[in-house]
Amino acid sequence: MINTLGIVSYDDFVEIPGLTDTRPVPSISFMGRYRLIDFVLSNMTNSGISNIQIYLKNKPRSVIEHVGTGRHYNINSKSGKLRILTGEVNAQAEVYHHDVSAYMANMQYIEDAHQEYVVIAPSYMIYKFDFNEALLAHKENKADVTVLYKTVDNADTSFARIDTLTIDKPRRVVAIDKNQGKFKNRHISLSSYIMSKEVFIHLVYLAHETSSLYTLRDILKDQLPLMNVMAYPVKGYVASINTMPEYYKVSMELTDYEMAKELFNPQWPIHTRTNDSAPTQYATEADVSGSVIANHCQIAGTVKHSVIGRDVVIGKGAVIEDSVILANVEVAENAVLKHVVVDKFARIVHKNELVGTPDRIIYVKRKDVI
Amino acid sequence: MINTLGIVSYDDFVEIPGLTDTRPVPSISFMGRYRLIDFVLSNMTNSGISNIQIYLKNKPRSVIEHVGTGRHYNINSKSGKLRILTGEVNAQAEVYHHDVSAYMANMQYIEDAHQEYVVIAPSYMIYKFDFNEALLAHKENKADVTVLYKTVDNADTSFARIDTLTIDKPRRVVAIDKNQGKFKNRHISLSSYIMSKEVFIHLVYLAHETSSLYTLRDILKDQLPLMNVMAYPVKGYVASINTMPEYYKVSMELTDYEMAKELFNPQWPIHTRTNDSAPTQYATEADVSGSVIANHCQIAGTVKHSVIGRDVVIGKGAVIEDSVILANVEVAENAVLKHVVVDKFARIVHKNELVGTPDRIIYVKRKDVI
Amino acid sequence: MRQNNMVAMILAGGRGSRLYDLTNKVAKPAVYFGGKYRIIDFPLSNCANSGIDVVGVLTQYESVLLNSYVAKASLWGLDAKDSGIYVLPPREKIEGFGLYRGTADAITQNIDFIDYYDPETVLILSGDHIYKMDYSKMLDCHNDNKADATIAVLEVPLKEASRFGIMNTDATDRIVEFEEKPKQPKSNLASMGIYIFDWKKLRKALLDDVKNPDSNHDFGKDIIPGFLNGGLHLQAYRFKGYWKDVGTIDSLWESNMDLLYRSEELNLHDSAWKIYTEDVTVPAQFIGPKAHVSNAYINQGCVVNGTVKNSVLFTGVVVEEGAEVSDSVLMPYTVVKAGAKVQRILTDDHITIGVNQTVGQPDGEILLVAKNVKGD
Amino acid sequence: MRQNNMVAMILAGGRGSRLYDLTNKVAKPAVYFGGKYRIIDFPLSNCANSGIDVVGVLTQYESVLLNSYVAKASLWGLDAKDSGIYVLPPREKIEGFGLYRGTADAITQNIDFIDYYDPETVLILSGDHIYKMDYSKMLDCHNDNKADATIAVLEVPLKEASRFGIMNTDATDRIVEFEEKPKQPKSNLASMGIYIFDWKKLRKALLDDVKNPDSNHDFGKDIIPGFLNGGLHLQAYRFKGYWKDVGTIDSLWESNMDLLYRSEELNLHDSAWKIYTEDVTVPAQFIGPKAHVSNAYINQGCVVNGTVKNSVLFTGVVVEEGAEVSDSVLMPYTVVKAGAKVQRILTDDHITIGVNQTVGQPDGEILLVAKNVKGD
Repeated sequence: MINTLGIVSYDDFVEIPGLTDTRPVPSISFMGRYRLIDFVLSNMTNSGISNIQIYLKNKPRSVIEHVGTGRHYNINSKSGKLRILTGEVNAQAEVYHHDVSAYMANMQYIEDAHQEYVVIAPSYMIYKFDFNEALLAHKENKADVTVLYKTVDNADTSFARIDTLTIDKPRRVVAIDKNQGKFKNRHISLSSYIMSKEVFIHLVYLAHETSSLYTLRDILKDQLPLMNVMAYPVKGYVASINTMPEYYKVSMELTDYEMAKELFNPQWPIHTRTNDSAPTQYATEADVSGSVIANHCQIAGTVKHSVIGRDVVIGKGAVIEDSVILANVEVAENAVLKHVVVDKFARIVHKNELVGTPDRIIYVKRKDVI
Repeated sequence: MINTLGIVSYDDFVEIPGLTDTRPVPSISFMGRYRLIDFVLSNMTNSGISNIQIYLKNKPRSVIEHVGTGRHYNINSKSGKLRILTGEVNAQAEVYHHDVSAYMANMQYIEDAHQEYVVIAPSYMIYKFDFNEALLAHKENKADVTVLYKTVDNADTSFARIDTLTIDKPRRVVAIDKNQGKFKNRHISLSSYIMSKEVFIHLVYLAHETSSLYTLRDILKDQLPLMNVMAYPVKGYVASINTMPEYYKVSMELTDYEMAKELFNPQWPIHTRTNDSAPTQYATEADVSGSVIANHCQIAGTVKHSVIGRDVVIGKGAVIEDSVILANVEVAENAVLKHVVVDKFARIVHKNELVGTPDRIIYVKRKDVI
Repeated sequence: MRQNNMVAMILAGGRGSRLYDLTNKVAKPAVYFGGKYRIIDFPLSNCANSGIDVVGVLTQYESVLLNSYVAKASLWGLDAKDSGIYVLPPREKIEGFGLYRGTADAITQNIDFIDYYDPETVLILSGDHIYKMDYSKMLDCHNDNKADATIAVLEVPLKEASRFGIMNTDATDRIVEFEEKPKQPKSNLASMGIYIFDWKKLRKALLDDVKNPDSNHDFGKDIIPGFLNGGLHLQAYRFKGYWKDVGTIDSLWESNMDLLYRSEELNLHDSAWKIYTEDVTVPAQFIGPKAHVSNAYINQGCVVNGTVKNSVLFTGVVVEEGAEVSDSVLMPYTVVKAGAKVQRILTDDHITIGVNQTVGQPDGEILLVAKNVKGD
Repeated sequence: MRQNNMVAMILAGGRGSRLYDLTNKVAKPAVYFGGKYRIIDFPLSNCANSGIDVVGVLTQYESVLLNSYVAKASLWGLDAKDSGIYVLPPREKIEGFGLYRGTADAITQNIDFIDYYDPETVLILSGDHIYKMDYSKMLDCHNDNKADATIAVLEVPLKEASRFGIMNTDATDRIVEFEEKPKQPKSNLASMGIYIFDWKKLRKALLDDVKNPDSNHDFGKDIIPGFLNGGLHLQAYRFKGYWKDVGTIDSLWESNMDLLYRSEELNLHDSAWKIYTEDVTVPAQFIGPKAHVSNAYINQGCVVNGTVKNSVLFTGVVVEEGAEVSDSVLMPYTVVKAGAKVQRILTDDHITIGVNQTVGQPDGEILLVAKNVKGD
């Protein structure tokens, strides 16, 4: 698959109030030690893609530092390339900042890539997949565009506002619509596309000429009757992290090792940047179960059915249940947290109880002291 | 000097029409194989500074790729850190984007640095200097701020609009003014400052509170009567690349090896990113003298008193004199270029003669085909 | 431009035969420690954190894994342009081939390597000690005293001093006498085997030593006494903090347990002095619904659904439902199957303890488990 | 996840004694070539560009410089997480210590290393050939033919074929016979010493070979004939392009000159297949006001103020005013002082030709200058 350029697309579609206030979507912490972008990048490099472009709207610092030169994703820094590209910086209205305007602003780097094919995938879709599989099908089908999808039976409660596909035989995409949560069974689009670089550039120009608000998805929807757009099914675990409820729900369900095994397969490693953190220390008083715990924590309290990020300190007598705690958080002795998402560097030191409900998750902001 | 944080300051002050259209100031090509930022970064890392922040307004791509993780500047990626930081991204008026607003937006990363001192230096000032020297003097003088300067006798023709210092005995700075080119002899400020992190943060907050248009230089000027601001002289070659005439003139004068030796001292290496370029090939017909030539060129024409960037192809019979050619330029057979600055990837293929004068340099834009 | 003009040389040739099966396949410095580290991570991380850029690692015995491991200089950030970790096994030269005959000989055979970097001082380290130390402070001490050599020393209980090389010093901590394992120790300052030498002086001493047929070519036995006899200035540098030579199964087990019981001394959670190591591509640890975990040190990649107490679990250890692990050190990818009970054991990596097996005793020597234990 | 399931092993143990003084201090693969490169940059860059991630370098003779050089894996981008360049000198094992007894024995002694990566195929390379080759295409050929081993071959003039190992093939380029330096060559397909082996098959052959007291433990003499005799499928892979073994001063000089006279064959300016090497921190080249430069290959860091023609100048070479350099290869930091004239010479690095000296002859053998020449 070395003849393919990887594009990590703009995530302007995602809004997770709080989490996305201080960081771009690719940098959102996930399952203790990862950032969302680790999944799409690992899928790409594990598939043999060594030329990758990451498109960002703003706040590039955390992504620059996390992905570095790509060496921890196994990109050869001489024969491969990992590029971080931003859209136009002119002070236009927010609405003009989208994937197509970013591709237009960086068209020279797309044109200069000597690869024949392009894989475009967002960072908020979590799955594991060998793109070679779909590329082979793409060629065999003589498709113009191949869209990855997953058939699910929980579209009424999950994948809100994600595209759904209507698929004709033999797997031709005939319609793309937003999931409104009305039906259980749907073909969920992974917003991940395979096409030749030529078709990609053609679509970008076409979108740009059609309207300055048009995205790649919009032009693709228009082109369905004219192009051979095929769907390709992805097996295994698929999740979309595009709202806070989804972020919370997915985090909770992946504390189940049997489910997580689908995603974390030693044959398909999910690469990430190391923080050189020590192992986690459990005190004599600790009581931990049903949880995913990152390294470098010091735990003296009770943790049940939760995800705990790196370098979290949990005092004696503290109780954390059904919660997601991001890195570098301090939870004082005897504090009680239930159904809470705590952002990085927050400190729960004064208030003793923070109790939400499954439908009303409490979010504690980055660096907050409560 | 490991107890010092390095800050490569915002270059909003520099305007080189053409060169800065498509790239930030730190990325401007210089003397065949360098980018401007190489000089300030090498000064910092050669001085033992291993925690460095680079402030950028926009278009970070070229800087991200050029500086990478800093390993080619000898920064240990585990115990040291190289950070690229951008200012606020809100679509405000351009005038609000300046150094102080960028420092305010990233104050947490400044506060988090555990170093006691700060060196702030811009990328458009070209000099070689061991900051330890000035830090020692700074401590001995019990200075609040130490400003580097160079006493010159060509302030009437060079260093336009750069700050000049009025220095009292014993080297106390009593006034800061813009060089208007009226006088030959002036103490030119290198816009490079040494101070404790505490004083730096104090000045940033003070500037921010004084006016939303205030820069670090502005607040420092205000504080001269109140603080102990000392000047420290820098020996050796000093240049300021803040206008196109300066860029051209400095490039021309550094083709003289005797002058360049002051800047390129093997004991104080100027580090840069390698492009893995091959040596330069001179054809039998080549006639080259008085020039600085980067690697990977193929030269079959005449080159006199010029600076030629990497991967430039110069055809038979072509004549290049008193010119600066940036990387990846093609000059066709028999073309004649005099007093020209040609930006990257331009191709001189149709027009046979481009002849400027020492006072009217012709600039050929990036990717132009002429 | 290097941050300081000192090259570090790590003696990592130890066979470590008292670690038995653990060193059949790897040299002692590559033995695992502390849930995710290898012993040699400690001197290498100390070098990185002390601003040292060039490190030579002198290997001898069965070192393919050790060589491959330390060659990944980026793990310790030592891959910057003018930095590097250089593996230096014995090599064939025009004058022939010889193994390293002693600690000093290992340096002598690599004089050309050190000369290439033309350092003012050379730091000699051992590859098999667990400690955190800022060598730049030791160098300051060396320079402030204008010493020819500086030796790091640790205060040990006087009754144990006869097990060590003991430095007798004057009031300024200048060394006046060195005694190897003295029966009647005059001081409690034990050599830690960490030396800073003026390179010119050491170079001369090594070239003299190599010609001496009676020499053991050893720093402690030959070079240091030679410096003292020659009237050179040897300075003691007092180190305070955790330091351990993990030469036996018992001491390896004990030093791992120190992470639980003496964590204020050997604190690996200090972000200002991190110990760097290879990061394995595994998810965070899964502590299952049936798990009970207390007083434990557990690394990422573990899957625990049984009971773990007073134990250190390395990367990828699995403790199945109903299994019990206590007072044990389980090396990477150890699997304790359902219902198995282990106590006071130390495993080799990739060991499986079978279903419902009981291994280990409540007291006595620590049991090294180097072969799989079949289950029911 | 590796891009392909192949580990490369580079045989870099050559003493290279026909290069005389150039290999006194460095092994032959570390000898300079082409203005800025070392010979071993070619196979290493080929590996990087072919998507190979793991490279073992088998060194033997006086290899501290070579070991240190190839250890900087980042030079070839081979420092990604699961990539690496691993230096593999002979080592002490429980069963004792032995030098590599032949090309095959060098691999046999490192079976454990290769097993660790569990590759499908192993690529065997030589560290002292100059060429650009995409090994992934050779691997495609190997896989398409379901071969047990594939050997890269070059068409040579039939009259020269008796100097090479010659492959006789059938119509599908399957090898039916191998003849080492045949007096009456039946084909002009010369082995380039580049092999792809199915690892399982090679592993077995190596273990058989090591027990054979009559074996030379050599790929060409023992392993390849053994594969043929065993009826295994050996495929020839035809390579077209520049390839040179630079074993003598004359051939080293000549291959450098090929950059001037055969640059369409050995094109180092092709950005799609760069040769990576150590980048020296020096400014761009200064061609002074008195300089005359024509038909030359000059690297950064040179300062030329004299006349240079038909020559290759490596990093940091200085040609002073009035000096003349023709038909010569000047290794790094050679200084040709004012008024000196050199012709048809090849220098060692850091050589100074004194003021007004004349060195070299208009014809005859190329002169190796390995010592400074005093000036007036």
